Amino acid sequence: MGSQQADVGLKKTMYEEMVLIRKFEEKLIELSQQKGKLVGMQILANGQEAVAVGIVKALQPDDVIVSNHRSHGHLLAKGADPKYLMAEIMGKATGVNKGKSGTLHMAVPEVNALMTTTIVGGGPPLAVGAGFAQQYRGTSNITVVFFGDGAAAEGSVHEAMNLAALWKLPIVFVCENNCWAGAQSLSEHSCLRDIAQRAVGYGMPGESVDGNDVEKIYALAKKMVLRCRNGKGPGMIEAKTYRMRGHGEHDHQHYVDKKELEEWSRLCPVKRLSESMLADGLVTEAQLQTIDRQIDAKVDEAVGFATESSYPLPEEALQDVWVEE
Amino acid sequence: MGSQQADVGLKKTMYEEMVLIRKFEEKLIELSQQKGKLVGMQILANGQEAVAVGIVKALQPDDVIVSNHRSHGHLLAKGADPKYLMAEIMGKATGVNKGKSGTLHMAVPEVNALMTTTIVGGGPPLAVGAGFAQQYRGTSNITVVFFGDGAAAEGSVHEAMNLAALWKLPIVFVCENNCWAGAQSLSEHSCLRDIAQRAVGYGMPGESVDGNDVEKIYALAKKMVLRCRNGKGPGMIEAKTYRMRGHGEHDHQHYVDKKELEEWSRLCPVKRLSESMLADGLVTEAQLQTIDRQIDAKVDEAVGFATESSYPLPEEALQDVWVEE
Amino acid sequence: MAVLSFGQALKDALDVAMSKDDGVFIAGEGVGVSIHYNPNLPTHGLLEKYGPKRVKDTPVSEAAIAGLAVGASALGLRPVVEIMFFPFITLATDMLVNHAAKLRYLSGGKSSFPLTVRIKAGVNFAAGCQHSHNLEAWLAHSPGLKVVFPSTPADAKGLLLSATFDPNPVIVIEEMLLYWMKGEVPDGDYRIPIGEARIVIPGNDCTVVSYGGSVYTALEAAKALLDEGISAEVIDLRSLVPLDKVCLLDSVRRTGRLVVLHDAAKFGGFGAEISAIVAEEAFDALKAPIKRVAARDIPVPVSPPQEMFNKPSSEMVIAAVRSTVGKR
Amino acid sequence: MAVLSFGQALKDALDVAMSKDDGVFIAGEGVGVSIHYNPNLPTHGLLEKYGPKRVKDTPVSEAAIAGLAVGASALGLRPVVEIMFFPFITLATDMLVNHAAKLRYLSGGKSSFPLTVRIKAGVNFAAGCQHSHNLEAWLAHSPGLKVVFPSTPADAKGLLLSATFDPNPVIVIEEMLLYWMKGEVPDGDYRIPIGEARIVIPGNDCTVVSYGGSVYTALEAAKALLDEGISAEVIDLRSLVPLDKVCLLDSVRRTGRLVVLHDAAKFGGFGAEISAIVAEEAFDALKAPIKRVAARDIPVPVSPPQEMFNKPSSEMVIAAVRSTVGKR
Ligand SMILES: Cc1ncc(C[n+]2csc(CCOP(=O)(O)OP(=O)(O)O)c2C)c(N)n1
Ligand SMILES: Cc1ncc(C[n+]2csc(CCOP(=O)(O)OP(=O)(O)O)c2C)c(N)n1
Ligand SMILES: [Mg+2]
Ligand SMILES: [Mg+2]
Repeated sequence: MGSQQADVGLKKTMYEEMVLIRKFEEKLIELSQQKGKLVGMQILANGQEAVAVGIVKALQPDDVIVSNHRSHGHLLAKGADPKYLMAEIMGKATGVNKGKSGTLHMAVPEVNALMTTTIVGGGPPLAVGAGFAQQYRGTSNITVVFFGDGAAAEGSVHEAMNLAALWKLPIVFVCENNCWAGAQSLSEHSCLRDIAQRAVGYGMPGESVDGNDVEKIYALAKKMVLRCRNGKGPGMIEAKTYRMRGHGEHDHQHYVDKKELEEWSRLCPVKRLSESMLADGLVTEAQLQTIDRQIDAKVDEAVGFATESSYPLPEEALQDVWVEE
Repeated sequence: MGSQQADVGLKKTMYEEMVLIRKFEEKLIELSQQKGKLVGMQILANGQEAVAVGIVKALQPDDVIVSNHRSHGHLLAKGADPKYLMAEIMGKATGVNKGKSGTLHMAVPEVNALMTTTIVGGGPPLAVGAGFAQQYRGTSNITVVFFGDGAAAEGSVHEAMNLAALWKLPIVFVCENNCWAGAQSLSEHSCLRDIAQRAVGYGMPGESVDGNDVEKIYALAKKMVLRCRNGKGPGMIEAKTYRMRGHGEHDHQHYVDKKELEEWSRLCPVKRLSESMLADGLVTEAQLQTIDRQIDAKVDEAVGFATESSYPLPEEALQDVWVEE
Repeated sequence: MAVLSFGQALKDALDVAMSKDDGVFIAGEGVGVSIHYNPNLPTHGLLEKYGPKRVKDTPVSEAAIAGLAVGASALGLRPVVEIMFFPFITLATDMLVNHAAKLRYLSGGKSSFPLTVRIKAGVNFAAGCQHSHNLEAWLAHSPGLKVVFPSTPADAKGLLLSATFDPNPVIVIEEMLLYWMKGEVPDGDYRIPIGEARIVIPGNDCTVVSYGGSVYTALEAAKALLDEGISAEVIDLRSLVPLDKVCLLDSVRRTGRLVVLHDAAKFGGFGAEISAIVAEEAFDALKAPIKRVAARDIPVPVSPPQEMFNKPSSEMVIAAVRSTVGKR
Repeated sequence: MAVLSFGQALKDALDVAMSKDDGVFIAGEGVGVSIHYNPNLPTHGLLEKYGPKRVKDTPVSEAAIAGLAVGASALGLRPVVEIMFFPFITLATDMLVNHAAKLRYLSGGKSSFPLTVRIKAGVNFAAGCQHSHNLEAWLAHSPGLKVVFPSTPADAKGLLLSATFDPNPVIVIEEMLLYWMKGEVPDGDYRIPIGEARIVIPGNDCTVVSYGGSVYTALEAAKALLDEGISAEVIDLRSLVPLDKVCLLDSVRRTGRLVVLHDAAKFGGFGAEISAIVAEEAFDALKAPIKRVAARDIPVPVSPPQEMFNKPSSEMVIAAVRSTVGKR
């Protein structure tokens, strides 16, 4: 298989994954309008799919990711089974975390997404620990941690970056700058416009990239990951992207300029990839439709599985606090 | 009075203040060898006197300083009375804080040193509040916060700098980089050598300066303070200096290269100022000796006052928790 | 007297405080512009009314938010800052416990810190244990902090106003799930002294002590108990620090029995302090074991049946009261 | 069996753990090179023995230190990290309480976090309230954390070794002022089960419950009381979470009286939990009010007479026990 063919294959896979994330979350939008279906607020990565896919594609299966409240994309890209995620989001016993987590902090150790936290800024210190363990054990694995532009203001992120740089830990810090932290725009919560500039203060490389261009993200991630894997220490990627939905499905974005939404919707990462593949003749419309149908089926299967699953027993809430010896 | 004369006057004052700090703390060294005289560990600014004096001289009396565990120099430079400081260090009722603080967190509201904290990194968020109040009230006052190279690793410092820069608060962040954080040298605890480089990540000006040259510090402080006073937002000064004593008088610096100590003792800020004043013919040896004697008397007076003062009553420990209405 | 929701009553308090004293400002994540556009939220509309100088949306920086309050109060302002959800207080405890609570003491009574921290609490809103973790016991065990935890719109207003004008640091814990509950609220600068409990229902057979949202669990239980002839006295503490020991001890001396209730985990919870005070100071009046009804000693789970299981119910209170009065 | 100081016993535990399992590493501010060059400090000499790969001096970054432990333990290492002084734990509570304690639960039991946090505690070393503030009550009220607080060199070793090899997060609180105290310490991989209290002195008239450094205050009191014919049973809890309720309740059922003692502030302190458990579960055995002896509800002052005044004394324990047995 020539490298060009590999490239085509990769693009298709990335496309499929992005569509899966998109459709999985569109289903959540739909379900969140039906009372009692989902549990808790739904914080969606709609518009940010390229970041999750572009970054994770540059990883090996045994590399670790640390995710945050906006995790569906990260987890699906890393290979989590949509059935168990959907069941978790519904609070079912079959959920990936038995219903104890719900949407906000799903951990999927099966795909080395061992720790997900909804504490904004909580991920980077955890990543320090994971990266330290990888270095300590002498493996060539690395850790990627996803956090937002808002999280960049948390002290924990600073402590983590300083320590990671000092100890040359194999960590790629991925800041998904989606222009918003809750209802605060970047300029309202950060003294910087380019979060990647922070990297200078840690003596680590930091680069910004178009976060809606999966190919560019993938290329940059490859570079940073390789550097990291080779023991050169951490690096930072700022993916400039946009949060197309509110912060939770009850958030109707009253504070967002509709024009801004329109502009960014034109930059939709899924559409951009499909259009570029069509333009380059890598896929046909028909093939894209097939992918769509396949993914629809996958999502429907997940919803079916989750819906039919039962809730955990109340008393089972007492389990899983401790490892019992 | 011509500006040159003013300059001479300023230099002499700065010299006197540096000598006061030096001698005040040398007395603490002496007293700490006598059992039961002082309370707690003595963390001294020996070798760092130029920073306190050079910075504070650029301030107005109603500007605020926020100090840390190494506060004696800052407070004396700001005009605190050595008598009450000495009494506090001895835990006496006449101490500036009635013996409740001891050496580590003396606050002297009388000279606008309202908050001193021994929580490493605790100062900068407090300074954010002080600077905010100054801005809110529309005064032209500013706040200076002193912290160490070690403190620069704390998350709180990051949060404070980001917020100060975002809101253009009138704060000068003064990092006293004295090459050590406890028993860890700079290269062991920081991924950077020049802490001032961090300023970039907050879009604020940051400059390093020879921390043992009081004139240079004063000049830089003047510049930063003016900028700040004019509403241009915060700035950062890194004063590169050296901690000549251990971290506490029980610390015998077993981890310090004696050559390093020797080199820095040649750079003694007090000696450098006196030698330059002598060389420029601004003072005579005799005048310097007079200053020495005057300061000795002042320190002795402080020790006398503190020694003769009594301890507070045990039950008075219950006071001062609350403002009673 | 207007009928306001709990959230509106809090907003009314902020509004009164801000119009009365221009040293009052509010700050926090989304206190100006929020993802929730809802008039029942305590800061809704204040940005429009008082402008961005006094209504400060902050970065996601809990330590800096708390530090802002400490430093600004030292210079004489009256900050009212918000911590979005209770577990995030962990990120601010250094500033609150080591600084707000201690700096006055360390100054020998020279500095003062008239700040207020509003914390949104709640254990049952399907967000899981990193959003739901009531930690009032921590703050109550931090000398130098006052702590209030109101249960009605009127108390919410009265305590928040008292907190704002108190010369000391005060933590105001807001039960989010009550934001929508309505009640009569006195107009204007209405204050309730910090440190006074309230007997919600008088009774003779057993004292039930509670605060915040769990007061309603207690009331539900008391109502049901009355039907079976058991008269429970329900006390709403309102303030945890300082605590109204007089009200507590008087009641237990009358009823001889005590059940303590809260939504936080049982082990090491604030209910232990209530129990311990009574076991020390009203022991002779006690006719039965002191019962505590509280959440399980687990992180708050998300799945609906488990979340429900975790939160103490009126049935649990009923059973506890019954057992103290010797009925099964 | 060697005679070691408390600090040496802790070091011995670390040494045994590190030589036994190469997944054990230690990290913290000055755990390798310290400003104190003293063989009685728990990490003294370990850098020389195990090298900088396994003995990690960190920047002054408590949140990152705790995060390092959480993340590394998730990948199977056994971190033992140090928080230099108890009040600094405030800077690490998010990582410990919201992460170490909860992430396993949130994973539905899939991840685990075998980490240990050593905290240096002590209320009487003249450093003031930002260095002295015992907060074991906070950690004990954080479901998902185990908490131990040893009082003897042997227990210190045994509990630290158990903590290190426990598959759950364990907080080990070290009373610094005991570092120099000597005692017999079993050799090798000596472990004490977490969750077992110890009766230090058996007695019949009153149970005195304590832990950490205050055990010695209790012993002093018990000795003096014996002279006046009062036989106090002194219990050293050793573990706060899980708590040895059996030992506690058995004792109170025998003696009918309880005095609880700790060096932390009284209001909301861990003593309240002990009292509340007994008032709930051994009420019928109680012959007298439960007394708590603890520090004042103030920040710890520096001035020597005040610092002394603040710390609970054996005289206070004696008075409390006397009053429970009906003597003045
Ligand atoms: C410590 C903490 N503070 C506040 C919150 C509430 N919160 C949840 S998401 C969010 C905004 C985060 O913005 P960003 O980091 O940019 O991530 P995004 O949601 O945009 O992906 C906030 C403030 C939280 N979960 N944790
Ligand atoms: C939060 C916190 N962590 C740790 C300490 C213990 N400690 C006191 S001073 C110090 C070193 C600080 O170094 P630096 O900031 O460079 O200040 P310096 O002492 O050199 O002036 C440490 C770790 C503390 N006081 N507070
Ligand atoms: Mg964002
Ligand atoms: Mg330093």
